Amino acid sequence: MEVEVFALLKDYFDKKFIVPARLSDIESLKQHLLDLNPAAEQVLSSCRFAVEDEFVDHNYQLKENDYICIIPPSSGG
Amino acid sequence: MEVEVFALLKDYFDKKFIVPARLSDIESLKQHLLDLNPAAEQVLSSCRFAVEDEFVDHNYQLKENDYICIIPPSSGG
Amino acid sequence: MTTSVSSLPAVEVSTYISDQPLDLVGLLAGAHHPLAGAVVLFSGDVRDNNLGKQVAYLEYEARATMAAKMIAEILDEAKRKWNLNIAVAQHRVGKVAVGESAVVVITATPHRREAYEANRYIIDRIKHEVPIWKCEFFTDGTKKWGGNCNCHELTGDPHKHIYEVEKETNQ
Amino acid sequence: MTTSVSSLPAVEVSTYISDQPLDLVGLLAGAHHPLAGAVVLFSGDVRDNNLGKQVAYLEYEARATMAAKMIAEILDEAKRKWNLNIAVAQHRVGKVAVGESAVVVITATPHRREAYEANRYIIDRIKHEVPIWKCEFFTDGTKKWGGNCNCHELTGDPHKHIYEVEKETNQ
Repeated sequence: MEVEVFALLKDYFDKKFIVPARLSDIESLKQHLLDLNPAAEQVLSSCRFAVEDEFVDHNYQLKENDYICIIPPSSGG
Repeated sequence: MEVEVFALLKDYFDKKFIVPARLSDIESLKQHLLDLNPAAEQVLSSCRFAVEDEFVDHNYQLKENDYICIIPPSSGG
Repeated sequence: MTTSVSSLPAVEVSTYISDQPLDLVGLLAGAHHPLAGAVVLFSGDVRDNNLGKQVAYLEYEARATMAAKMIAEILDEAKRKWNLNIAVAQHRVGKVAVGESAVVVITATPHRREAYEANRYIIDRIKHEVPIWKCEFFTDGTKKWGGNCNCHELTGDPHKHIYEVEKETNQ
Repeated sequence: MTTSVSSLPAVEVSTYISDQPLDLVGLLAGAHHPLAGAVVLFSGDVRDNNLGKQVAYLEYEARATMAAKMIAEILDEAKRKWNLNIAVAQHRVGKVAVGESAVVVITATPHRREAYEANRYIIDRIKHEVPIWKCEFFTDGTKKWGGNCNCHELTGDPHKHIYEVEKETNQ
């Protein structure tokens, strides 16, 4: 499973990185991210998760080749 | 005093014409126009009058060299 | 022909009333302002049909000197009311082909809400108040002068235009 | 990179997301429609200041594939809701200079009220929902990522954007 982060999340994580296949759902992925960088807690709390370009909720079951985007609040325009 | 008419008023009057100096106010001018063409009554009732490019009301006192525009309801855009 | 006894400031008529095709592109290019993050452009285009009949072309007549002064005044009022950085409006006169623009309004301001509101306010007032008249020429050879607005049917008040009522409701 | 398992239709990303200067003039020229009497264009320009500091330039990042699909979906929804003849939107990514347009929305419809309303609906949703992020680079060398919208401060509801409340009030 690969993760890509955007915008200010790049100050906390690499732009793209591999996460362990044992992570079962978005909730456990989120915990994994906080273990990597506890300082990201507040920023992460306002983010949404997307798999294959669709938003998913916190109990989405991760699959082996999922490409996960972590989406901060939009600020386009 | 000269009068200029616009839009559908041109179906009732010449585009521009001279009116007698004896007409004292807009009300008497309006009566003069109805004498010229009684069929214009309904159309004229929705028009406003402007002298020197400023709207005037019905008791405006006409002066010798006034240039009077008769303004039907707007339909620009 | 008319002497200038008007209380309104003197204006360049061609800035507001034009017998040439409106240069939307040029006007838009000139309407970007370093302080204004929101630019709204409205173009009133000639449609190819009205009242179920095919439109061949339109012809607009104006009392140009008066119309120009009134448009200038409307723009000034909108600029003050919404703190606009830019407010531009130009209306075509003469023959206008289907698909061409008959009127353009551009507003620019730091925030978009004001740019939209002011833009709509300006076009509504131009359409309802400024001495400009539309004559539609149909492909069947008939023509029709644009009549009174039918606002009174919608507002229930012969002296109230629809945008005056909308404004009251929105605020 | 991403396989196409999305429920949204496939779209050409470059139609909605562009790393080149937005061609407002070309998009506007293409947005005249014989049935549509009202064309509204919105351009979101980069301002030269924010938070009291001088802006050097902006940089926009997007999850482009996702953003393009979402913009296409928003346009489709607006087209159906307001019966638009034309609905176009394009957002810039990468470095954008002061005065340049970062986003453009064009709507065309027979009557102007719908053109304005739909246009504003589209830009509001793009700004609030589509995965595009602004980073401001100031002349003093600092930078700032665009944060959450502050709608909740205005609406009093953490899940309500300002345009949702305005819509309810107006209707």
